[in-house]
Amino acid sequence: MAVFTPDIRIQSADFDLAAEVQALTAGRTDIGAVVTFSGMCRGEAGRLSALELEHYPGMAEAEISRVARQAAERWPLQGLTAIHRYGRIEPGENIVLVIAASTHRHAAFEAASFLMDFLKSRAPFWKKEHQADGSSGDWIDAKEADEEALRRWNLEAQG
Amino acid sequence: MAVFTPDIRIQSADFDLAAEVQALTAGRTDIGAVVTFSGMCRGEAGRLSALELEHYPGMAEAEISRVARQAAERWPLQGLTAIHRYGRIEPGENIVLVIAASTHRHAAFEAASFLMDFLKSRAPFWKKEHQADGSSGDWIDAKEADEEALRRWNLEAQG
Amino acid sequence: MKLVYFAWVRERIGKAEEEVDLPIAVTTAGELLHWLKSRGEEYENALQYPDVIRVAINQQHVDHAEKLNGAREVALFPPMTGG
Amino acid sequence: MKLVYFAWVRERIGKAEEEVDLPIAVTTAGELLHWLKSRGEEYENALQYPDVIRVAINQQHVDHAEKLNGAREVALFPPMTGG
Repeated sequence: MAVFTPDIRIQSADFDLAAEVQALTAGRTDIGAVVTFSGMCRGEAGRLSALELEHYPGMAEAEISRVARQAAERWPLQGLTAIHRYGRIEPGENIVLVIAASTHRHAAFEAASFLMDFLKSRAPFWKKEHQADGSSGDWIDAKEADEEALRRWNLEAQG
Repeated sequence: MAVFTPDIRIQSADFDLAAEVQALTAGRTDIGAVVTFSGMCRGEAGRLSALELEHYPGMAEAEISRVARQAAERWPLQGLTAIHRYGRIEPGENIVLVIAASTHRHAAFEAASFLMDFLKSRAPFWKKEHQADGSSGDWIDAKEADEEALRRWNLEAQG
Repeated sequence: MKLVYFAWVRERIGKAEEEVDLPIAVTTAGELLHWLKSRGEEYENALQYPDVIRVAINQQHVDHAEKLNGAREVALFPPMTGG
Repeated sequence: MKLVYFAWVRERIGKAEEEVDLPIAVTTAGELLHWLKSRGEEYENALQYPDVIRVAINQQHVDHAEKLNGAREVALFPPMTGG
């Protein structure tokens, strides 16, 4: 069904929301709806100085690409981009970007929401907190709510 | 619940997605999720030369503001922007922008999706087609699917 | 009372707005539609299927059963197609 | 076989990767976790609750029941917290 290859990038550098939307839509007159999701590092009211994002190189790209292709088969999409950063990220900075383009708004909303739910609890990334007071921070625990969010999509079995 | 006023604009000029996201998020470290929806004019495979968007001045701003305030009470949002254009809009050009910012991704997704469903069938705008072959185009019919999409939110009674 | 029309309602009636003096018997939005239909071919043409016509009183969307109550501005238009 | 560790599994074991020779009796991901736990205090500490540990074989996420089948690379890590 999909006539495009999802654009998946794992990088330490920041991304440019407008440039990424442009890359998907420029010169096209067949796209009716573009949904973007930007995830940012929160400062937790001054408690955090940064997040450290660790990832599994190779597997991260492969897993996100696999699930992005599932999304492109499940919804009538015309473009799908996912960029996930790693390394040290400070409050207010971008962590993740997902863009879904479609003829139809609900397809774009659902595909972007689905891919974010996947990234939260299945993409091999781990977040560690750096405390503003210099004390050693903890690894962030996975949330049961994120598992539940993923279940509502009836994701195909892994592997 | 909402500690901000939704930013609602009705204008003939285009908008700048990146600048609008910046306006909501710049200098803030408490926003974790920003969802944007951009709606564009489709060319319908060359059949259309443009859409003409008519609106009801005054009522358009008032209605969108009213429903945006409902969204800000229903979801834990930190910012909400809606910009709807009117006048002649050509294929590939922007028609509408909605941005929802929140601590939580599902709140941002749902608020943006809700506001778009409202705009589709309750905001006082009407679209007329201009045919590429110069023949007189028709007014676009409202879709039952859009009515259904709106019903799923159990919108409060009008007025 | 000021009446304003949009989209194909405006095109079929042939004007964007007008001032009218309502008969005393016309008290609801639905009765207004019924009365307007009798005012000539262009109104008959625009309001042929009153059920699909949406009404706003003083820029608030209302049911056809809503009382006009000396409204300042009443708008008639087709179902909206924004977004 | 190459083992790779991430996040607090890596920190507690004290290394990011290592080569190991598996006993013949260790054939599944779950058995690998059980065997590793016996290799010393740092492993015991990292793998105390094996149920929460996620396993990837050749960069594919698998159940603990999955056969290792002479895998090139096996990764152990906590539940993911991306996005």
